[in-house]
Amino acid sequence: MSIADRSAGAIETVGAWLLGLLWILPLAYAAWTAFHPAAYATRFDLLAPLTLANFVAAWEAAPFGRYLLNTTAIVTMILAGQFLVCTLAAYAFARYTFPGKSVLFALVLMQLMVMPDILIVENYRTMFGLGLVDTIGAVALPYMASAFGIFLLRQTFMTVPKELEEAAIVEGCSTLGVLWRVYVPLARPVFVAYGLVSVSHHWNNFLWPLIVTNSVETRPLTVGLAVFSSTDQGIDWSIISAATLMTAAPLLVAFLIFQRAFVQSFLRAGIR
Amino acid sequence: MAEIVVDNLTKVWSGSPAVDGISFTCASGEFTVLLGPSGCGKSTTLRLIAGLEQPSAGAIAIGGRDVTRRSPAERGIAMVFQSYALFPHLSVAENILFGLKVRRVPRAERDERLKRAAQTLGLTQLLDRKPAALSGGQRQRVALGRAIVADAAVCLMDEPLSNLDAQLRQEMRAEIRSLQRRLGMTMIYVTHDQVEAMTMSDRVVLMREGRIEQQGTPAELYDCPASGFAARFLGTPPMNLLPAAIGAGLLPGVPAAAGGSIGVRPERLRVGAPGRGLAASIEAIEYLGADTLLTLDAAGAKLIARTDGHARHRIGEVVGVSCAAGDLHFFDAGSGRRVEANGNGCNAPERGEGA
Amino acid sequence: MAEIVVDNLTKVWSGSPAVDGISFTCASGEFTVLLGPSGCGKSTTLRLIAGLEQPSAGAIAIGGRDVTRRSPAERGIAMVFQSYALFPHLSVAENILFGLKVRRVPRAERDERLKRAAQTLGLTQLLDRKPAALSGGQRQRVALGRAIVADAAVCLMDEPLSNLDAQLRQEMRAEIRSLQRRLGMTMIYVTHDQVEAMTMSDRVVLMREGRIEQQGTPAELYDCPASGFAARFLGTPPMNLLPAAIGAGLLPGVPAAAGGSIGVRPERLRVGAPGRGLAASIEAIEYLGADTLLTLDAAGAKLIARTDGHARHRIGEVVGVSCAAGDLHFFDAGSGRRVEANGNGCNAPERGEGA
Amino acid sequence: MSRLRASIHASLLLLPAVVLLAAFTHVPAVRTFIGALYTTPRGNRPEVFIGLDNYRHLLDDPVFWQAMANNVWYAALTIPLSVILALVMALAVDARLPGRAALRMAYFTPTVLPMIAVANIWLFFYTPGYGLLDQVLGLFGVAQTNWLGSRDTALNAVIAVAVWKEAGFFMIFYLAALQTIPHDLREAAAIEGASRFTFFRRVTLPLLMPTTLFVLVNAVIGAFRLVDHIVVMTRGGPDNATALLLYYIYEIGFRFWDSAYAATLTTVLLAILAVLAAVQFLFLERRIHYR
Amino acid sequence: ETTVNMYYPVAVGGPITKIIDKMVADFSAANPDIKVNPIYSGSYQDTITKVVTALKGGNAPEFAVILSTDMFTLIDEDAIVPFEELVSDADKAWLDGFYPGFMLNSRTGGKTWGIPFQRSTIVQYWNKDAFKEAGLDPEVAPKTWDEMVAAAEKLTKRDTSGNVTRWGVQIPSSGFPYWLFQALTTQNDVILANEAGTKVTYDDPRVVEALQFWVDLSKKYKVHPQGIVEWGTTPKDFFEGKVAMMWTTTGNLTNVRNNAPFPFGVAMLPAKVRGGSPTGGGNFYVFKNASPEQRKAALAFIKWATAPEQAAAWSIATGYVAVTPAAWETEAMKKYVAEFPAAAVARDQLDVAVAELSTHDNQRVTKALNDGLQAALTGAKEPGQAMKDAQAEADRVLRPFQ
Ligand SMILES: Nc1ncnc2c1ncn2[C@@H]1O[C@H](COP(=O)(O)OP(=O)(O)OP(=O)(O)O)[C@@H](O)[C@H]1O
Ligand SMILES: Nc1ncnc2c1ncn2[C@@H]1O[C@H](COP(=O)(O)OP(=O)(O)OP(=O)(O)O)[C@@H](O)[C@H]1O
Ligand SMILES: [Mg+2]
Ligand SMILES: [Mg+2]
Repeated sequence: MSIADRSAGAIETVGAWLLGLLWILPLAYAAWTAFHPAAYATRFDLLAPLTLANFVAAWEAAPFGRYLLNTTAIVTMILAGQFLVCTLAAYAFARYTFPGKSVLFALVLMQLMVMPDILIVENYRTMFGLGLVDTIGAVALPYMASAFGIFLLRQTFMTVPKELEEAAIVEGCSTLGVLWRVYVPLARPVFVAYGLVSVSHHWNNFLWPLIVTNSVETRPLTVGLAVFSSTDQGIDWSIISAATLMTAAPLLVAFLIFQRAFVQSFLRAGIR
Repeated sequence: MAEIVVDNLTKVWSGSPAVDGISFTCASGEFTVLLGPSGCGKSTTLRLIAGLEQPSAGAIAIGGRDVTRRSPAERGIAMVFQSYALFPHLSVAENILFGLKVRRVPRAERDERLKRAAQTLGLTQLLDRKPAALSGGQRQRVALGRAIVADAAVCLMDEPLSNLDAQLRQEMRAEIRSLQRRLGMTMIYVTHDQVEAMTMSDRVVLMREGRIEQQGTPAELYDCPASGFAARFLGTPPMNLLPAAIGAGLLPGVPAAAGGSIGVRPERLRVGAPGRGLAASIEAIEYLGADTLLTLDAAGAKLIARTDGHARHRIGEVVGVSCAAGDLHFFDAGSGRRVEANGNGCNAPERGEGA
Repeated sequence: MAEIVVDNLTKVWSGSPAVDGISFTCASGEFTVLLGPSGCGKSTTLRLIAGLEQPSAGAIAIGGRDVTRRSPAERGIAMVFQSYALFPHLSVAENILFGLKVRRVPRAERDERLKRAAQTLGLTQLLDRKPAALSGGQRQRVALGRAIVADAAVCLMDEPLSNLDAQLRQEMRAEIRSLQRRLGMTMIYVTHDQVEAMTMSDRVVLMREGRIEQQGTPAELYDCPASGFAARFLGTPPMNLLPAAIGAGLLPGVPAAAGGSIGVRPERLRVGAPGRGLAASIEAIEYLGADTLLTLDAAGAKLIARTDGHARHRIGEVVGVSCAAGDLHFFDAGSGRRVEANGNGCNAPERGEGA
Repeated sequence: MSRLRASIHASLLLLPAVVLLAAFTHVPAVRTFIGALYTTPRGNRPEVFIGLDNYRHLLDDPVFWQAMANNVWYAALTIPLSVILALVMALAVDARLPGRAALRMAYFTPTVLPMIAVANIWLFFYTPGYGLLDQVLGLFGVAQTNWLGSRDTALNAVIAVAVWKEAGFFMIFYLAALQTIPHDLREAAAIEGASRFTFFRRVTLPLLMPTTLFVLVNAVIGAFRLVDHIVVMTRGGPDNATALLLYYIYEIGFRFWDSAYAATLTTVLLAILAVLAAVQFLFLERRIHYR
Repeated sequence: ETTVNMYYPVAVGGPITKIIDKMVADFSAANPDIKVNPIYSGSYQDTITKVVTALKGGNAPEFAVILSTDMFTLIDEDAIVPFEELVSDADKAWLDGFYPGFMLNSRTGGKTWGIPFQRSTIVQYWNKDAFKEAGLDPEVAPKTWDEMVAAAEKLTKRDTSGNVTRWGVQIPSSGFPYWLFQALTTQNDVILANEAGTKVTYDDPRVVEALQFWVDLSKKYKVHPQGIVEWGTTPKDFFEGKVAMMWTTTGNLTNVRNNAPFPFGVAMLPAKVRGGSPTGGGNFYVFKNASPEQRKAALAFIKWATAPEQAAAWSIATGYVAVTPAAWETEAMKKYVAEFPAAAVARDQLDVAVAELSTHDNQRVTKALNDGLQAALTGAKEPGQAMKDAQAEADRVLRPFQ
């Protein structure tokens, strides 16, 4: 590497890290306030005493253990549903031609635009009709077919080299076989990306779960978290931060584990 | 068992035909080579037979069944792709076993076949690698392995040996040929290597710009090229094509009047003392180890003659070039098609059957 | 101008060396061929020289400058990749012109060079196509075109002609060679085709399992193979290697005692009436058009002899096989290295300079 | 494969998605939009058909126009900023930077953190006087600013939060897509002497286009859909300075319980989004090389 | 056994859900034939959303705690039943046992629709250290607007470069500025809405005058921060010493008590023409879809929860104002007030308290006011103009109800 390259590299590294610091600032702040008494929430003093009291207070304000379990069940269910439903649909959109394809695709994209909140009243009525109110299934069901996922996977599938599909077909793969053995493994980084995003999103989803569930046995973490936000008394940053860290920690850990999956070496050397 | 009949097959890519109404038959258990210059439609033909492209016109039958509208999986074929088409996420072993797993071949048999194929192909050490960590030739061998283990009734191979060295290629040639015989596979094999075409095939289909220029046994093609194109395409160095006026000088008694061109293969030319045959001067000498190629100039026409490895000639030397009567080929001036002049009929010699 | 010095270069992939301490020099303006069996490290060597891989040890100098730690762009090279590495979203013309645009070559010159290259490569009709709509050989030609237009001082080519038919390949060979001469490029060229190696190169570097087996002019390698491996690697069909005890029968006066093996090239064998030389029976006859290959059995050892195209032999016939004194090569039993027995020194014949 | 069979396969693959989408999106949406032609039904007053009256009202609604203007500004800033930042981030963490695992994490955190909590933290950053922003700016002698409490700065302050939230989200998709670019193209370009920027512009960017289309469509839609932080931070205030269309819809629908008018607004918003998405799609899809 | 579902919001800090659960458990112990099922439903806003959604889905709860100002909304949705239909004659007295200030928001058209439960009002808090520092009597809060301005001018502190390091007074104006503004209008002796909830008086000169005063606090006297002041951060500003006096809910009592690092005082709001403050907070509502037994069961719980002992316990645990005078007479409450006299300030202010602004289509009508207030406070409009615009919008919205 030349000197010019190296210094360019150094500038980029510094720039990337500055941006990173900026981006992590809220989390850093949350960590700061969560581990310090409320008095230090807005003052940064290296000698400030550490405490776990905020976590204790937050933990006790709601049955977080149970909520954690519920949330895990909900996001797992949604993710499994989305992977299945979206993969199938995206495959059809990416590799088949059939009459009405573009109209159907436009209809799918519509869902990206229709905000689910607007449909809450209607969807509640549907769930009530199905007798699903206050079940985990009711929380998950409306999100299983995700236009976001279909669109994303379609875009990805369309970049998979066609010859690989052809090779698989010649080897005797059925339609689903090709999907499962070629497209899905080749799109792995995108599946990981989608999985992380979907889990994060539903981990933090609040309004619909609040509306459609009534009992501790079905409610997700965010409902517990909401106890601390928007109170009449103003904001207690210490407790909110502690609760936030508590609820987000599993996600952060999951991200650290899965981020490696973005780096897949196998497509790196040219396969012609 | 699995005869392939291609009938009037046509494939048009945005206006220009890549394959233009070709018909040929590959009998069951026969080894057919598709030969032709780059871009003439060999791969396209193969892909049409495999069902990977929809023909614009024409039909394909395999084993007596019209499969024109059938999916590739239903055609019972194995295929080596020119671009290898290895699955980058699978190891060598998984790549080779892909089809067997899909078809639920029992594990023990799978392992057995893998072991054999890996041995044949010299891949035993590499079974756990991903394709990205292989050399070009190794990738090609993996692609070959995938077709070999399939034991399909029909096998299509698209330049499967192009990235292998001479020695390995020779071994593979023998291996593929014997495998094909042993299993009675019907093979369609694309190659640009005429030695492969000559040594392996039962039948050669020579293509040119989407059409069939000539088809027949290798000897037929070599000894009786149907056109100037066919004559020059087979053989290295290619056949010399001379204007009839000049070429007539090679052999007494050849009429120069007819026009058109006269062809003679480099290895058939005898280079001797000046005075006998056509007078020519040596322009270049190329030493190939086993042979030496002489580039000759005869009245402005260029000829190449192949002589012994250590033939002692010098550049600039004037020599006489001649040949035997049966060695001359006559081609029409306009169409380039063969003319059977002077009762110079074509009789391909018997072909010695290889080991 | 641009001499390439490779010094003790090593590249280790997860434990096993792909290139294992090789050193060679390619003088400025010289044409060097890297030859060797599949997986021996040719591409890796080329990629190391290009700067696409970091060597595990050793150094590379280009034009007297140590470039071991330099980026590929700083090395002033052009390269043809074995995998082509075409940009899938760019047309043929854009692919070929990519480097020139990057280097801000003026438009007029760019167009000029593109036109010339496209003509040479027969791509003129295809300039607007995307790589996906090209045949294998056409893709390879585009990759070649990219290197040709670059006019770089150093040019690296990795099996650039492997997917072309014989005729086109021959044209390309001549074209590349003349281009290289005209521009005084320093060329390192990987091929598995020994004809290419023999006809194009000034120097051949023969590799085996990451090491250099032998290097020298093509004639040196062909006539004085340094080992049994080298002897068999060059030449098709390869040199016959016989146990000394049997091989001694070819020529009167050869001592059979020494052990080891005796090599003789197929084209050097004379097949005549029984009684003269080694007695052998004909096992197979392979007709190649220009020649016929005879597979012979002499006391259990197999030999191949190359004879004239239409030599009339029959399978099972018993013949006598002999050769001239200078045609025998002796190799050590253990190491396989050449033994200069009986003052049988090696003198490569002068190599006629091609046109 | 025959066309008929292809169609059958495709419809089977699409069936689950279509059923779920229809049940939970299209049917309710259509029912909602029909509602836009009626007055809002209340417990003690049944709905009355009024045709396009709701749309007429919308044209005279100053808050709607204000929200529209806000949203246009909001979109004009958040879309390019977040998409470009996302790409920059993805390129940064795809390269061999020291500590890129940590960096990936940093960029991705906004996606992981729940918005209700995070918006509160941002509230602190923006607090006049002792908020982090003022504390830092104070070091440079900048006077206190009531970032969220003043009409001039509130919208931009909210935009910063949106960019922060979206960029890391999109980065993930760019990062995944970068992995599918064959390495030998980079090598070929390096040999041709292409600078990293040239390679990026001429090769990476075109090959990322499928992802860019995806990200752009989502960014546009996101610019009209992401309002959680508004709910917590400004509630559309001060004086509607940060009211975005969806927030306004939310207010009409869930505070005013005027479902008919909310449906009217939603129809309009949906029409805007559909047009924007379709334009992008039709414009870009044909230029994308999918391989 | 009768099962009834109760939705309830959490609007103050502390383990409210646990307190409710305990309350329900105690109730069940006393009434084994009734099963109350408490369902935490987020904030007030979330709760009304959940309730109306469930209502429209045909699945409303039997009773709920919802903002007192949502009374008209619920009536318009035909969702709730008036308590007169539920109670026996003997219980009529029970209805009259609450502070009238709270009942103002619970009755309309001669019917009682809600029962006060978690109620609050606005009071002023002051920093005694700051008062001392500014040379003011730390034990006496300003009693009138003029006194407040005078004190605030002394309390406002600037550093050498002119930046304010402490404001004199702070009245939050984010989110629901109408509520705090209502304190100012009440003190200027004007009521913003009629009892039927069909008319508002936003453009009354006295209203404009009150708004002018609020604007002047920062514009003219420069003792109040510029622009919109965030409700959520106001207590923190107070703790940080960034303001010396703040107006906020009595619900903050416990919070301030725990977190203020200095001695502080709590007082009734200052007067202009009169003293006064609006009330706030949530009432119990009983829903129509409840069966007669369920209604009875709900009523039983409501009566139990608002009985003196429970009301006192609830008040002490949460900081809400106990809703009946009787509750203040309990031993527990007396002891609490003795310990913490500030707790009684809210009670004393109830005498002059008025109903929180509440009309038909309540949120829209208050939004009109909120927008006007924020426009004036940010300087986008003159107070007079702002209130005229707000009045016009409110009139438009209310026309169908008149
Ligand atoms: N990325 C890699 N990781 C691990 N091993 C590799 C990698 N690339 C190549 N190799 C191994 O290194 C050895 C040399 O490979 P190289 O590509 O140089 O061979 P080659 O001489 O070019 O062969 P071919 O003629 O088949 O192209 C091979 O055994 C190959 O499997
Ligand atoms: N997808 C396509 N779209 C348009 N034209 C194509 C496409 N694929 C191939 N062609 C063209 O069709 C012709 C035949 O291609 P084909 O691949 O069959 O050639 P080939 O005989 O296999 O050549 P090679 O020996 O170079 O591989 C070529 O001119 C090629 O450019
Ligand atoms: Mg081809
Ligand atoms: Mg190689």
